Amino acid sequence: MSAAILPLREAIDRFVNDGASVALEGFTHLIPFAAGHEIIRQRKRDLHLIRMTPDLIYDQMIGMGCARALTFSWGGNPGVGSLHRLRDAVENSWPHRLELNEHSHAGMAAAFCAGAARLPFGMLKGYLGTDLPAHNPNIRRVACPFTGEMLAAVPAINPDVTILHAQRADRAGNVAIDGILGAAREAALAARTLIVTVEEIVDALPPAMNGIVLPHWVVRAVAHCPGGAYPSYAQGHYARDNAFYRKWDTIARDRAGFLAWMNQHVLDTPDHGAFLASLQKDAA
Amino acid sequence: MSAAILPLREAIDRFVNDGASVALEGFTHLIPFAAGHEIIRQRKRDLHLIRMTPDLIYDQMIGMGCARALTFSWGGNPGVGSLHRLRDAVENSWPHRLELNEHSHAGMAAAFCAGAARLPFGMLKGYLGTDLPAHNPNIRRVACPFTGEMLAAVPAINPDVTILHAQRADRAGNVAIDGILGAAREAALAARTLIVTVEEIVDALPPAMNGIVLPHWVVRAVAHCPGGAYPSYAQGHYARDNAFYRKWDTIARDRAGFLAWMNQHVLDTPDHGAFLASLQKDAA
Amino acid sequence: MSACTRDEWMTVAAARLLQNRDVCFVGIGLPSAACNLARLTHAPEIVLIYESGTIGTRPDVMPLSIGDGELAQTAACVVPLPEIFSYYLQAGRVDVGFLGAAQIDRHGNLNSTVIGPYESPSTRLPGAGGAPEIAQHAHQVFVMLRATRRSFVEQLDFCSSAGYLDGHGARARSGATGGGPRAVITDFGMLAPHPQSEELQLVALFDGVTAEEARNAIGWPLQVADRVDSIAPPTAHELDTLRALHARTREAHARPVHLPL
Amino acid sequence: MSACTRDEWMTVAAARLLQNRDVCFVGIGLPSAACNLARLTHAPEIVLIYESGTIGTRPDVMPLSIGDGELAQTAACVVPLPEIFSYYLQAGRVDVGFLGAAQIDRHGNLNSTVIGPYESPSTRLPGAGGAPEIAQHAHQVFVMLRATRRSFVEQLDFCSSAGYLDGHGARARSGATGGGPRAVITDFGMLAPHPQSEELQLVALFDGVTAEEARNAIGWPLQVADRVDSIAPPTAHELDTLRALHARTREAHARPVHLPL
Repeated sequence: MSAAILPLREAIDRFVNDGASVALEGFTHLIPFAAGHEIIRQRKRDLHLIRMTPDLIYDQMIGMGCARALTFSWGGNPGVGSLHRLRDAVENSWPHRLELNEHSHAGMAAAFCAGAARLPFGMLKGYLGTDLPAHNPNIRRVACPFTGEMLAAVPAINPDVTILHAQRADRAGNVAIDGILGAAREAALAARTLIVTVEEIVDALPPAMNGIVLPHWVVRAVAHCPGGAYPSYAQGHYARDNAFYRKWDTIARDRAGFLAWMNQHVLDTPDHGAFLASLQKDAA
Repeated sequence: MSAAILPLREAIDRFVNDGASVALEGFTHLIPFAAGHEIIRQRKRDLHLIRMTPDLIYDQMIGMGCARALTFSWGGNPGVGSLHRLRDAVENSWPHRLELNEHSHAGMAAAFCAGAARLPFGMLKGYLGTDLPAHNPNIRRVACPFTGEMLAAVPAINPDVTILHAQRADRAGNVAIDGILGAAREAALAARTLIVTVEEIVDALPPAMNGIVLPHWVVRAVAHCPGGAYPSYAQGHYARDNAFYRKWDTIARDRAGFLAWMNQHVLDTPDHGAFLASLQKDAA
Repeated sequence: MSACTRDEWMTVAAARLLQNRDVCFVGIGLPSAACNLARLTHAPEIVLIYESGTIGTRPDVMPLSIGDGELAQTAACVVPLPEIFSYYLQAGRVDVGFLGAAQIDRHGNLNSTVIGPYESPSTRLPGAGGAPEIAQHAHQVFVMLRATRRSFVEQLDFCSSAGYLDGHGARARSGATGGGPRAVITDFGMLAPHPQSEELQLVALFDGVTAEEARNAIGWPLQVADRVDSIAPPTAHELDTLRALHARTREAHARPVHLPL
Repeated sequence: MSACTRDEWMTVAAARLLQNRDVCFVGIGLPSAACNLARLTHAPEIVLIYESGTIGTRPDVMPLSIGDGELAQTAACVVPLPEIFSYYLQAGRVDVGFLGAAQIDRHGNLNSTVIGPYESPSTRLPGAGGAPEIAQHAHQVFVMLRATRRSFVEQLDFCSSAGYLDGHGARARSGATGGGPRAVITDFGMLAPHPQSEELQLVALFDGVTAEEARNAIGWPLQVADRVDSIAPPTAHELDTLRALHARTREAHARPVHLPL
């Protein structure tokens, strides 16, 4: 089964259903903002959002009411501070209650690896002495059948849908990724359905014998989406907009300002190109 | 701790002790023949040899009496047939008894991964319905603490010494590998001591953001050893000598012929350069 | 069609079982020839994975080993071996796994480990390699094995990889996720499991071969399916393609390697 | 030496603890500044690892996030995050881990999860991220945290990562492989665990700061070590290097990003 090359709108409409578990992965790098915004535009609801670092994109999706649950390991604005919409959901149930399934990075990485390998659980030496297991029934223990040593265990994560952003795909849907990966490959291979937005669709991928390639037959849909990671970044294409990450702290701090910004730039724009144009207009 | 750049003879002398567990890894590609021959020249004894595919190099080491035990998953001459020296050791205890610790590829890969991660065991969905667990007490079962599903478990492999061959290292001892890896990286990171022989020592490694690099501080010693994988191969440097692999079937078939060949080409040559020259002389 | 060898016929028969969209886990020898023949004839998009970590490889000549450089050079990507086994095979991403063996029993269980007792074998074979998990996880397994009464046996000396175990649903009850051996391609034709008993039965013969010849080559009383198909001989195109592949391969494997001195 | 801020002094004091051959697991903010200052002054060979998967990185400007492109571009290699945590951190290959937190207790246990009860927090903090396993596995942990009675507390609201647990060897008995928090660098000086009780005590003060100031900033009755060192002010070279790094960083982070349209 080869990947279909689809418009992003159609890919989100067809493959992201209300109530689904959805992982938009990419660790700081290659965060699929365009796909997240399209999910917001299509007013998807009751999603179980999964990401190691929710980042601005989940702050936006949570604030816009898309999420019923969040599986995560670090929920801040990197180098800046809080994610105010995530905080408001947890502290005040605004816009509604958010169920948390909280891990450490190492635990969540183990869970994604288990998911990619279709093992029922992942294990690690972790969580020792912390209060996390007391508040998350998904952190248990398993004994080594050889030494008796006790290890931490976490259930595999297998999202209904994983969405990545990547630098390029070829016309068959093979996807090549360059630079910081995080757990993106494991999240991709753990998914029931994998959607990838890309900066470029090319005739042939650059040679990369041991590079990161997701073969076309594990990808369900590819959407051409230049700038699809902005304000995150795509190594070799554009840098992270660190100034925007700082600015988000102000935008998201209160509900009204947040809603106004989301309406203007996301809900009132038809697609990611228009979103980027509206920001540029703002800046001018 | 940076890697030392040492002559191969000194690296083997210092770091490979009689009785040690030793993994010369590299899957078909980059098999460290030069290092194996140096171990034979130095008449190391009672080694616990570890390799997924023993290949010709372990056939030679076993036939020359270096090994007391073998951990492996496939012990043939690829595409040709038997490893006659391995067979003679198992079937007839020649030159002496060889203890076997036998896995499947998937089981051994899981054991190397666990070793690299310093977990006490690795797990997989594997060995189902086979007789291997009945003959290997190192294949057990573990229950998923969430679903109750039973999985196969294998103890981590942590060799005293892992030896790899690679295309290149820089002067600090960072090692770059290109092409088929097998479980070489995991075997390297699982080792207590890591030695790498390389085709070239260069001022700077080629850029490879997501390429396979072993950082200098995980490498104990690097030895410059051009042709060090022959008759296996080094992608980009020289091809696998498939004709030699076929020829080995004849050389190794009887004890006398084997010993004569090993004496002439390995024991009576001072180093790998002389070994290669002696083969070339033979061929001329 | 010019006369062909039984090995060629086996290879062609196996190749015909493969479809254009299959993801195949390929072994060395006859399976490698069958998979590449399919790719060079009716299944140009077939995805070939070798356990060395090469995905989507399109070799011009067949590898002697499972990890020749040709496989890496022509692959869509090369990944570490642990990923091949965990993220691809175990994850259920392989449609077809090819296996050979020294012995097979009536339920498609395979021995590639020892002849005689494990602790003191008369013949030590190479061992299981990737087979136990290919047999466990691939959606379907094709076995390629020349038939003799020493290879198609009543009782395996050792079970290296599971087929249908004792049959009658034993495999499914064991928790194996893959479908098991759907076809055994041998040098008289093809066996396949009976839908209920899961015992291998004769389902197809090479054109001109008799059921009698088949029965004589099998070490258990071979059952014959209600319908036995005839396998057409290789076409000229199939045979020409296969022979050209073999010729290129022989030439390449004999080419002297430049020793780096 | 020109007047320096307490943040600068903290950064310099932390940098001085690092050695040329250390492998450091770096966090964002003050730790990132300290590690890069060490690299740019007395420890040019120090190996910096960021949890994003960048190993041996030598950024010219500090990252705002843990995964800025600068880190990847200047790294010896970039590997998937699961490898960083399993093959490097868990494998015991990290000498020094840097951590911050919202709260620390007298045994160096840290809270970065919630203020108030977990189920209905008054303040939801970002969470643990990499900290639990850094705290568990790094050979030694350095904590950087400005001191107030709200941050240095009698009782954590939540334990996100373990220091010495209840002290008196509790950590070692728990099976943790790393050495725990060997130093807490704060804005009056430094605390370190008492060898037996493992309670954090005052071991060093910035030149000119009094023990009284330290005691006032700590939410438990602070013990003072038999010997309290004085931490020399930043040298001109340290301060110039740090300020230049900050200036480059500010400039880079303010640079407009070209939107790809």
